[in-house]
Amino acid sequence: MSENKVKKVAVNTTINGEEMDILVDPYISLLETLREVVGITGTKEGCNDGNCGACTINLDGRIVDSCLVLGVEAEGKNIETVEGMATPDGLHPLQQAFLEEAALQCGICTPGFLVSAKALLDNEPDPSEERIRHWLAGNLCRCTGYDKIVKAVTKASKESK
Amino acid sequence: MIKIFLPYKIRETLDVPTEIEAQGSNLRNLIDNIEGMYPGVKDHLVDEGKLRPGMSAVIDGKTTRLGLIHKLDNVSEIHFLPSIAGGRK
Amino acid sequence: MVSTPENKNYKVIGTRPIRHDGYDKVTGRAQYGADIKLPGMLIGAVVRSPHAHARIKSIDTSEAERLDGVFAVMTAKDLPRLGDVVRGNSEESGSEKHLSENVMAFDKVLYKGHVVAGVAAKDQNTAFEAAKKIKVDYEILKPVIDVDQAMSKDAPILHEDYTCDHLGKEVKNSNVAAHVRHENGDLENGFDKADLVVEKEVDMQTVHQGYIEPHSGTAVWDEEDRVKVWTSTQGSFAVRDSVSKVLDLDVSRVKVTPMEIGGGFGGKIPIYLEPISAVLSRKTRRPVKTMMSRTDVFDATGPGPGGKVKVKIGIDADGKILAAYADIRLEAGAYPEAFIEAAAKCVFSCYDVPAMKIDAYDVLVNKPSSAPYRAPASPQVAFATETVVDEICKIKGYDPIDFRLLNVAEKGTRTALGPKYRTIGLKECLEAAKKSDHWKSNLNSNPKTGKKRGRGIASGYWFNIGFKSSVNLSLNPDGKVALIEGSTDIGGSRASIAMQAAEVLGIPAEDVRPSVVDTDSIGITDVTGGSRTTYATGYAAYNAAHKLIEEIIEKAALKWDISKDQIEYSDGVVKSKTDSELKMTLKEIADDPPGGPIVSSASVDLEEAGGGFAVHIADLEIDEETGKTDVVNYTAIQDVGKAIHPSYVEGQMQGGAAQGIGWALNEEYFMSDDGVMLNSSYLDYRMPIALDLPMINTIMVEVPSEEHPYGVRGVGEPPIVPPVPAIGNAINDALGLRLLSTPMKPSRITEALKRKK
Amino acid sequence: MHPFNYYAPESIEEASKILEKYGEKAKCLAGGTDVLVQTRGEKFDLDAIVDVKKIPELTELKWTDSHLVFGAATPCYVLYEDPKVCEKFPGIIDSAFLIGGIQIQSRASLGGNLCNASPSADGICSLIVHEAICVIAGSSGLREIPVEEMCQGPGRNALENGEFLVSIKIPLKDNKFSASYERFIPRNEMDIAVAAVASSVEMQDGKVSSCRIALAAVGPTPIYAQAASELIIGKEPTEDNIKIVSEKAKEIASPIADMRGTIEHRKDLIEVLTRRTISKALERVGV
Repeated sequence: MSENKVKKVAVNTTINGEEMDILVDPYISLLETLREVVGITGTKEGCNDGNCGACTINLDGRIVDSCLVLGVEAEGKNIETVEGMATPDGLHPLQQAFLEEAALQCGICTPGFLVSAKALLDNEPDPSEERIRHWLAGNLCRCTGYDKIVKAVTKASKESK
Repeated sequence: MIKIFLPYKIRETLDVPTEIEAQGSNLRNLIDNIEGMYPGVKDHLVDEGKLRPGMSAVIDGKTTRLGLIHKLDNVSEIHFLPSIAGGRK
Repeated sequence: MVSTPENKNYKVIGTRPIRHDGYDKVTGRAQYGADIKLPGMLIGAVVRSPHAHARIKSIDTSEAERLDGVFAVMTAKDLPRLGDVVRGNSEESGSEKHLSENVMAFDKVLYKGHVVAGVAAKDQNTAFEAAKKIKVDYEILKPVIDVDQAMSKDAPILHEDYTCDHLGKEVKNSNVAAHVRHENGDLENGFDKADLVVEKEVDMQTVHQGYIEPHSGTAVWDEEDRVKVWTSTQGSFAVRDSVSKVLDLDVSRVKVTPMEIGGGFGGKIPIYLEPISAVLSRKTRRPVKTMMSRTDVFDATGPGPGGKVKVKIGIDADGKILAAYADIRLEAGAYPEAFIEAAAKCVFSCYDVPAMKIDAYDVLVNKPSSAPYRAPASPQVAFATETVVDEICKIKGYDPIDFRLLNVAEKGTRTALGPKYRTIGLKECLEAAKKSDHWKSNLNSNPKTGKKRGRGIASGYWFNIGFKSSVNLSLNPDGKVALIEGSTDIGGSRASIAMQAAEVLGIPAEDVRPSVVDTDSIGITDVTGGSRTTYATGYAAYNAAHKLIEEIIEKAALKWDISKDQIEYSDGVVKSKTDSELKMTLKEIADDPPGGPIVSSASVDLEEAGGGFAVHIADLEIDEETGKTDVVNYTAIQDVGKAIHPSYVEGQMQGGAAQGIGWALNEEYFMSDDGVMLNSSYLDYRMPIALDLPMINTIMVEVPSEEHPYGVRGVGEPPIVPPVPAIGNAINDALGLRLLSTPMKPSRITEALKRKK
Repeated sequence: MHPFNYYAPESIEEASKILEKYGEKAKCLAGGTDVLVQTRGEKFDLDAIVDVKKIPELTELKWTDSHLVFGAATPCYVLYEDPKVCEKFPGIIDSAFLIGGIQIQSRASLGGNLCNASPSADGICSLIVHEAICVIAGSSGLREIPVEEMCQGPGRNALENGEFLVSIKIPLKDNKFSASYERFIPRNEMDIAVAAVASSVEMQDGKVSSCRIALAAVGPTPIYAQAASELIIGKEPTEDNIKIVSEKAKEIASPIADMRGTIEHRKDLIEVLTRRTISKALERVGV
């Protein structure tokens, strides 16, 4: 491909509580790493340039667009994706609220919204509507007009108190 | 008698009035009768024994899905219209 | 909710159960188009034209073919050349030739992003790198990018070989693919007698559906020449038809498995990548998955047509409409069909107009071939009509709701195209708007911010299609029901269809388990589009459930050895009418029924659902210094016929309003003179984000459709129609400015304010 | 995308060596919110990406006697979650809090924003009006330049081959100093500035003793509008005096028309935003 020899890199990382060793091309995104290397496809690609939030994951306690992180940067990090939200005992209150409030239509943006909203409620148990809308500004939804998403986050915040 | 309205371009091409009257037990039959009055109309409406692709018949406000076999009991008016792609291209 | 006299006491319909597919979608388990991974799968990539209009002189693929990790390369030479056959009635139009050329250009590229070649490689990056090495030599031609350019004298012609239809006349070498006309009543007399005539021309920019999931297509072409396709589509049978045509195969050789779909709004009805993956698979005998980037989606898939619409309306001294004229020019994009017949049907749909004339032009331009976008062509024409109506009200001092009520279209009103309306609910919507808290509220036109406020109202229509749907039911041994259907579930239709079967059977919604299956596993089912799914597939489910009850009664008769007419069924229990001892629950009858398992199936081919109307009220706050507009209060009122699952009906109303607000304020294809979309990213396309919208109030009006047992009307499309004019009318209310072009963006507002001063 | 290798050096020296070796074929990675998008968009073909986040100086935030110093790769959230930075430099926070959405702010840095040298960058104007200093490392050691000298043209910065930005120093002022940044976007977040202005003021005896105004998205680089700033120095911050400054700022603006805005609208916005940011900065000073 070029004289520049590019080799895969061994990465040790923790995804949804599971420590793992993976081998990644150094130029692929964490999004592609999750979907193609690790094989979990709950995290979605909508734009691949950080403008839709469908690929939002939690990286060491902070939400990021995983399309704008390299897979190799996962080394030593703790990653949470939508697949890590529910426990064997049941859904996360946000997941339950999204279902009850019909906060999803096509559902492609839902994993990103859930991961974003969880990070908000983890730190701020009772956010205002304005705060929720601001926090979720990096997540695009084309189906709902956001109304029911905001209501579901509010409902989950009230119920997890 | 059933009032029949043909599409603008057929009326223009074949010099048919805006509103005509015809009879028929079903749509096929009716079109044959119109053809008797205005030769050439049938070719615009029927192709290979079916309503021509792109043509629809609205019978008293309802677009027929049966086509030429649609029975015409107690029908007062029929509009032949270019069909509207139902969200397909 | 406005209740209607016919309203029965439903047990399931009108409740809000959790949708059946919801759990998979909140946990990340649901598999969308790009999520599929098959053993040995290769990744495809395509080469796209950088030019909006050019002739392909040659394509050199040799360098790409030599690259490590590349398995196959293709060009249009690998596709059959198809004739110019017009297909089908109603469900589809256009030609096979155009369908095929839009997948991959043979001789000419007609828009930037038009595919000219494809490659399959071991992984995505290798495929991209290989695609870059395919060399295409173009003869660049001048593009036409809007209706004025395309219709001008000496305009470059997109399709030199195409025969256009101008009012029945065959015309060559024109970019107007079709000119149609509808006439009704004595127009000139109407305008002559009018007390006031108002005319406006609006200019709508091309917009995109904006679904978050980019297109993808995965295929396997096996040794038996059978093609299996996995794709995210609004209609697996439509994909089957299109793929079989482009590849010149019998439909039974193509099997399409619909993946979950990440939005469509009409844009996921056409095919793009599926035949390319299939041909690359034929060459490699391995599965091939090809995916689009976001820029590809903007550059090369379904925009909603832009165009110009002129509307002229005359009223008498009492405010009654006497005559109306419309001149509609819409961009078809690279291939014919900009939904001009739909535009004609919708333009005066909200009014009783005794005399009218409509001219509509289907105009070819060097933009991607337009695709349906939620009530295709209705928002474009509503902007013109509703602006004129608002202007009439302003000039004459009429209340905008009263004027609309005075001229309202209702049952028996003759529509623009001629036929009379059956039962519709526009009047009820207008009355609900008038009674709404929003309409009665104070606008607070002098907020503390010093910004200007304005309120606008507009109405809109979509006719809802019917067509074909199939449903199979089987009663499981535990007394629950499996429902098999072919309708893509784009926003809760598994639930709304299952609920109709559950209502008939008198069992909880959760006890009917819906599955959307591939094209080999269910009868033909038309696309999820045209607001038809809950109506038509729901109707099939209703019929199938009734057939299932007949089966249940038949089996019970065999078991009890009594005649069928002595048996009745209700709420999950089959019982003898005379002997209270003879009684079985569904679980009991389903346990080893005599003569085999209890199954049923039904199919329908329906007429239109009777049309849906929406009335929207928008309050805006505008910063005159910057031109920034914020929507501060918004109410969507809609005749929904009967809301099966009210939450998802509200969701459609809110989502449609949000898309319409985006269209009104910021969204557009910002084109360079040489036909390149400059803002082909989410960053610059500027769809509404969560902070851009208020809560969207919904008022569901229920005037049942005459065509459906529960009165269902399509609800997905009407809500995108009123927002553009409602916003425009609100801007006029706030600032006294008539903006006649979308988007009504900040710079347009400040420019217009300066002009006014 | 051209395949590249990944390096994560742990010292300034190590990073310099790698960058020098690859020259134009290498780029630094801080938050990646620009560089990864541009690499994918084939703006450049890289052989190496140098992740600088493991170098301690690149992510530390500290207060010296004279300066606030933060590493070039310090993510935006670190700034706006630091109460002391919020209290002392609300103008910096204005920028940090509106770059992208929350996801972007977890990664994007003002240093990266500066190196990316976009004419519409949200961070650069604020740095200019705070008289920020860039600390740059190269093979010959460290050097410092004023922030307004960093941007040379759209996407072009003042870094020489092998150099990279280590940290940004903001001089501490007395309590009578404050600043404000405001951009105009058609949406309410997640947008690129159509036009933007940062203004800072220092007050003495009821008069403006110093003022800095910087403009974004109205020229090939963010502009330090010195000629406008000077018009109010030594004067009382009256509405009329502010108006004079804002009109001058408008004159200085030389935007182009593109998909994000027209020339006329952008110039008008500069006038509005200059007024608004000066007023906001004054309000923050307590005037």
